Amino acid sequence: MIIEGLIAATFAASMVVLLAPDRVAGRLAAALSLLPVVGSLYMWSRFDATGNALTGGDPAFETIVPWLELGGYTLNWHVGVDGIGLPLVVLTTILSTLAIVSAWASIDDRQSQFYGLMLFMEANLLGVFTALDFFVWFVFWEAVLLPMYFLIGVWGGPRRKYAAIKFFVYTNIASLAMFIGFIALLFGLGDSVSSLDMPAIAGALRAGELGSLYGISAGTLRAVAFVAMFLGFAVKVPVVPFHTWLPDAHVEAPSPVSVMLAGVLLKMGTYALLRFNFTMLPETATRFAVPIALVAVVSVVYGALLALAQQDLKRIVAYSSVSSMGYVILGLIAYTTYGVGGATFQMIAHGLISGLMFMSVGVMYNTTHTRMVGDMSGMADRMPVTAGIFVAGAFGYMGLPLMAGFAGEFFIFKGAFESTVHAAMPLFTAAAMFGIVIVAGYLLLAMQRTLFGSFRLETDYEVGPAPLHETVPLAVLLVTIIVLGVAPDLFFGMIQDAVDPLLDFGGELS
Amino acid sequence: MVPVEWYLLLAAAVFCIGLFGILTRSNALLFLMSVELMLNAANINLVAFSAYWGNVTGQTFGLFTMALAAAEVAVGIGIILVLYRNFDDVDVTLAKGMRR
Amino acid sequence: MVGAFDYAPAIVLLPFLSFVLSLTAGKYLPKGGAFGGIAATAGSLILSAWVFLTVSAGNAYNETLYTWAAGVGEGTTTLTFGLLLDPLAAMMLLIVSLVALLVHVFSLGYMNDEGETGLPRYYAGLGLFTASMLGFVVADNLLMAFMFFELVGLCSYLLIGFWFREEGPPSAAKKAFLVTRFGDYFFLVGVVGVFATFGTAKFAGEAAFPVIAEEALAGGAEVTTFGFAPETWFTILGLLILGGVIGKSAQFPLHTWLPDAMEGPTPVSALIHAATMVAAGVYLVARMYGFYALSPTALGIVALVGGFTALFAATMGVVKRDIKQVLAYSTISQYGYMMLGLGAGGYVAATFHLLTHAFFKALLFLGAGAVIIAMHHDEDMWNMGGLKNRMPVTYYTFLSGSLALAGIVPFAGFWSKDEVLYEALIHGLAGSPLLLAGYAMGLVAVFFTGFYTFRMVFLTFHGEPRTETARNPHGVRWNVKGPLVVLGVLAATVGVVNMVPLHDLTGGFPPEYLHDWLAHGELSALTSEHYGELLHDYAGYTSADVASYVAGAVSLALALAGVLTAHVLYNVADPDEHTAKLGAVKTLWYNNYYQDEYQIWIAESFVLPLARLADKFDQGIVDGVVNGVSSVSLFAGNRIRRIQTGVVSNYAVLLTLGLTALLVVFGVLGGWFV
Amino acid sequence: MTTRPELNTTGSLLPGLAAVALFVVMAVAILRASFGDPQGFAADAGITASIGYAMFDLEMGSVPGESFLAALIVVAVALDAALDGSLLLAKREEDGSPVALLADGGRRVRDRLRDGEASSDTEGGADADADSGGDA
Repeated sequence: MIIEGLIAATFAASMVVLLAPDRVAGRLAAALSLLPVVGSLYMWSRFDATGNALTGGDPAFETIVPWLELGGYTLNWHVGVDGIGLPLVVLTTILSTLAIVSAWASIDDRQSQFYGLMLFMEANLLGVFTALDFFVWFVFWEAVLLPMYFLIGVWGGPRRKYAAIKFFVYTNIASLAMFIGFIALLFGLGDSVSSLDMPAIAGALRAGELGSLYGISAGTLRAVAFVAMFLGFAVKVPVVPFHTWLPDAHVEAPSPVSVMLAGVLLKMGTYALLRFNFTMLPETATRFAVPIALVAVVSVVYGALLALAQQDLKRIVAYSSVSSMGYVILGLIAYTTYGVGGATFQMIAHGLISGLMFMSVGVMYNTTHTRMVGDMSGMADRMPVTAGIFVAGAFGYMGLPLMAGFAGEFFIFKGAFESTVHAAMPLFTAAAMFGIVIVAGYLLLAMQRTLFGSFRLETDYEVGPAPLHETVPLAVLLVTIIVLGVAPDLFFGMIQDAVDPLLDFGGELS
Repeated sequence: MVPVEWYLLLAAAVFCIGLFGILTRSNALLFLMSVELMLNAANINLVAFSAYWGNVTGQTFGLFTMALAAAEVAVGIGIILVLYRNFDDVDVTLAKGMRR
Repeated sequence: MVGAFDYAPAIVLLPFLSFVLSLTAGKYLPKGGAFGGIAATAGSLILSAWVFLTVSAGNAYNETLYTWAAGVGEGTTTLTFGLLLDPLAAMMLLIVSLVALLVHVFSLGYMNDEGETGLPRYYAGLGLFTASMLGFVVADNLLMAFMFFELVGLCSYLLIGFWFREEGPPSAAKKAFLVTRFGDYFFLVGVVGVFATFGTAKFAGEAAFPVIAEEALAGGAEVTTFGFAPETWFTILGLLILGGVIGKSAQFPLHTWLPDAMEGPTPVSALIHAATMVAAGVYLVARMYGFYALSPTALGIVALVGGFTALFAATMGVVKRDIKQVLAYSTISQYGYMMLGLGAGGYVAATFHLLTHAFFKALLFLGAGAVIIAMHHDEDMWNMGGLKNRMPVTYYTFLSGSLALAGIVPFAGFWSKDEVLYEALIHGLAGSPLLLAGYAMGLVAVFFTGFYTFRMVFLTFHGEPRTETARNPHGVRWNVKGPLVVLGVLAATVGVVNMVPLHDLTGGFPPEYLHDWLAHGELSALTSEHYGELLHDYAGYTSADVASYVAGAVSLALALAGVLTAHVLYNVADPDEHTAKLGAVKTLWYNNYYQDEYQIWIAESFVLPLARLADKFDQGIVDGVVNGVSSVSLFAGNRIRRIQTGVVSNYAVLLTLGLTALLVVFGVLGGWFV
Repeated sequence: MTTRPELNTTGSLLPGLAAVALFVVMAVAILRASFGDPQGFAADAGITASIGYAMFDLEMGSVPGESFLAALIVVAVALDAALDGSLLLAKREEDGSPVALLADGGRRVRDRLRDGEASSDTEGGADADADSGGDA
């Protein structure tokens, strides 16, 4: 029941905050958002799941309640977390609270609506990462888009409408492609499933019970559905060439929203890829190993190159997110414990690190009112703590050992290099690894230009250290990143436990 | 007895004449008349099949249709009046927008 | 029994604590946290000495202490941290902690007394730097080594860029990190490859990867070689890891970061060059020498890169005006010798040179630091001169270091450099032209080394003062002189541990302590004896019979020639810049063979435009397609909207046509018209 | 402009082709279909009476048929509604109170429209708002 409680409490909190006066909304939202944090940490402490929730494992805090009957299918309220879901739940709750706190300084109109939407989004995100029934999952999945649309479209920058509409339409079309793919699979399964329960569907698919549909053979159906779902999720991840909504959305979104967008929303895409494509159709995935690995490599290198060309700090971090998510795709297609587990770990690590980066860019923006690399110089002189944390975060992004990013990336590299899905995987891995050089290039360049050198910024106001409530979220994130980097086993053990069953493909193609 | 095909052909002809009127004229009153023709084409069918099946349902229905046609004319005339008031004409092609 | 090995983790943790302390509470500590750093490094030194003594007694330690990531399920690897304490590590621990301690003490004079700001940050950086390097030294597997290797890179970034308010240091720091990162990329691929091949990355023990590799070559073990022959694959792995070594140890072509790194504070340069960052690369090759010894190709490349770098860097050192620049190029050159030694099968020789170089290079940098303090932070040698009489302690210790660097008997550098060259010669003569080429280049470099070293000494200390500052130098205190004296004595005497030519000449006296020290040990797979066998069995190295003192005499003669030339040209009251006589060569050397230029060209004229092109492509084509799709639908919507004229008649026509069409379709399908 | 209905023959006859085409299609379809012989009514059947009974749901007719009582009432109500509706549409309200049906042949409206065209730029917004409110 704790998951329902968590989601319901977050929804309730969002309603309370929506109705609260603007003056107290920020504080109230932060205080209320501690509830899911405590809840998720409690879940972590009492976590006892085994195996993967979709492949016959035993998820923790599971509830199944029949809900509706629809066209011969039973819809259940089915939630639960396994080793893949829990880290993402913890990430979501922690990052939401920190994002809310970091918004205190920058959001100064319609606060209650802003914080209400943030909490509303958090509730839906929790739903996405815990739902084990397709219908429940899909409702949450789509519902996440709405608050995000308004958060960008109302509180965003000058081109917010363009960015918000682009984000919404792009991801919604993608959802459609995914939905069609999934429904085709569902119909192809025919009578072998009688509910939209994801474990049941995954089990049936992995057992090779997919039949033909409207004269389309099972093999073709599998391939088409895989591609449709992959495209659908690839937009969300985002993967080159479906990434162009991301920089626009990031640049226009206020920093706390960017934190949530990069930190958690992108993970929805990879999470769904893992849960649907790579869990339900493993053998089809391995047949597409080369194109997928190629897409991953291109995302890494191309995303990094694009980041190198940017002048806006937020654009830099946005494109480097594209690059980092490429690693995740590479890890997923590797089909080794370290590859898939590393990809999951990298989701957490990247969530924290990109959150930290966007947040510190936001802190500097609040003080300087610019994000352009060329406008700033010598910020470390005036904002030493923020600059220090920015440097630390940037090194985390570059994959500095003993920070979470390195752990994720190394696991992925190791897993992908050892992968047996295709003979060329070591080459793909080596190519993708070159991303670590380019990422160092653009982050170092950006740091040199903005943080170092003599202080120079034409302003008619004082530029000084950021207030405590802006630096505390940064410090909390940094400490979390380092703790996870020193002791990745905090999550990596349970992740591996959940990932391992996926590597035995069953008989999908039989 | 006259085979039902001929009734149908007649009804189709009447219907198409009404339709022709609607398609080629823009006067609202002519519209209304043409619509009446089309409605009566349907009535012919109803009555024809009533005879065909030996059942009065069709004819009863025809009566109702006539009554409704009266109602339709009432409303139609009202609409034409409004049209005339707003556009100073009963030309239906003038009313193009939702607002005017 | 609780022994030195139980306290060994503290060697790494003590400087780390100093880092944490300086970072968090440095503002409130006296001297910006310097005393914490000194205490920590002194503690590390004492513990290192204890470990050294314990290892001397024939013990070794190879334990896993911390599981970083436990593998779950079948056939997965568990990634761990552990300590590996063998003679090599014990020696390196001693070097690193000693140099770190002296650098900390020296910093009191160089930084505190000069009234620098940001001292907590400085001492935090030094503490982390020391901790990372010590962690790297004691690493028991390649992954842990890589991780600390990277942390060393981070610390170099932080310390080189210490004076971040100026333009130069941040740029130099960026370059240092980026260039070494480029090397580390290959290293990381190598690490991942080693894991994929052997399933482990441990340096020592039963299941160590060099051991498995040896067994695989002997046909006794199965490893994944990705379709290559094991020999080829091991060579590839070795060369990949060598990428990291070349980056960190500033070997050609990734040496360009090191001269720029002189932008950092001088004590940091001393630390980087003598004991930490640059030494890390060479130490890594020595650490996994059992793996390199299996591949003659990899060894040949190591030797060639080393020999070439030795000569290449030495020539550039000849024309520099800045005292720290000269030292920077000498560092590159000297690490070239070490690589040559390793590549030539002279494991002991290279280790020996690592040891002696650590002391004399730390000495030279600290001495240069003392001179820079005295000169009020003017580093141009042409503004100096005649400092001999005004700062005698600095002069004599600096001289000791210079003699060692130039390789003059009996100073430390002579013995070690000579042995490196000797190893290259004997293995080269036995049928390896690659090694002979390395030897030849190394030999020529000896002359240049002697020349530029003494050019520096004469310009700085001899002759008449050329500026007002040089006439009235700033005094230095005990905290500068103390470390200089300690290192000066060591630079003069540390060669005693391994005087091979003398040993050969006298027929066994004095003993070759270092050879004996490295030849045996509890971990037999990590001894020079074992490496010798590997070199012989797998790399096919044999030795020609050349007397070591003959080779030594040749190199000594060349070094003396260099010194003499410098003496003639520069040891006069008012020396001239003879560089003009070099003509075009001078320009070439002065511009460092245009190495920077082409790398900057790659970065600025190739990668950046490529990135901009990618950006244009992205904005124009990829995003253009996205926006195009939306425009198409908007346009189409706009066009289709025109059907909705609002005219009733038009709707009626459309309705009629639609109905007709539908009827026709149904009629045709339903057979009404048949 | 006309003040009373005239036959407007200016419209194009071209769209009428659609109607002709529909007729052709329907005619072909009808003629191709076979309906069989009609049943017809018995010669002595009281058709009109039967219709009357059917409307009031009285099972007294001699010709079979369904009952239409509900339909009759609905149509009655609909007719009434249509009558009221047409009156409502024909009236126009101004400021909430019904105004008598126009008897000026639309002259007033025409004048206003002309004025609106001529002076909509200069006239204040309040007037225009009131007008549009009246139109709706």
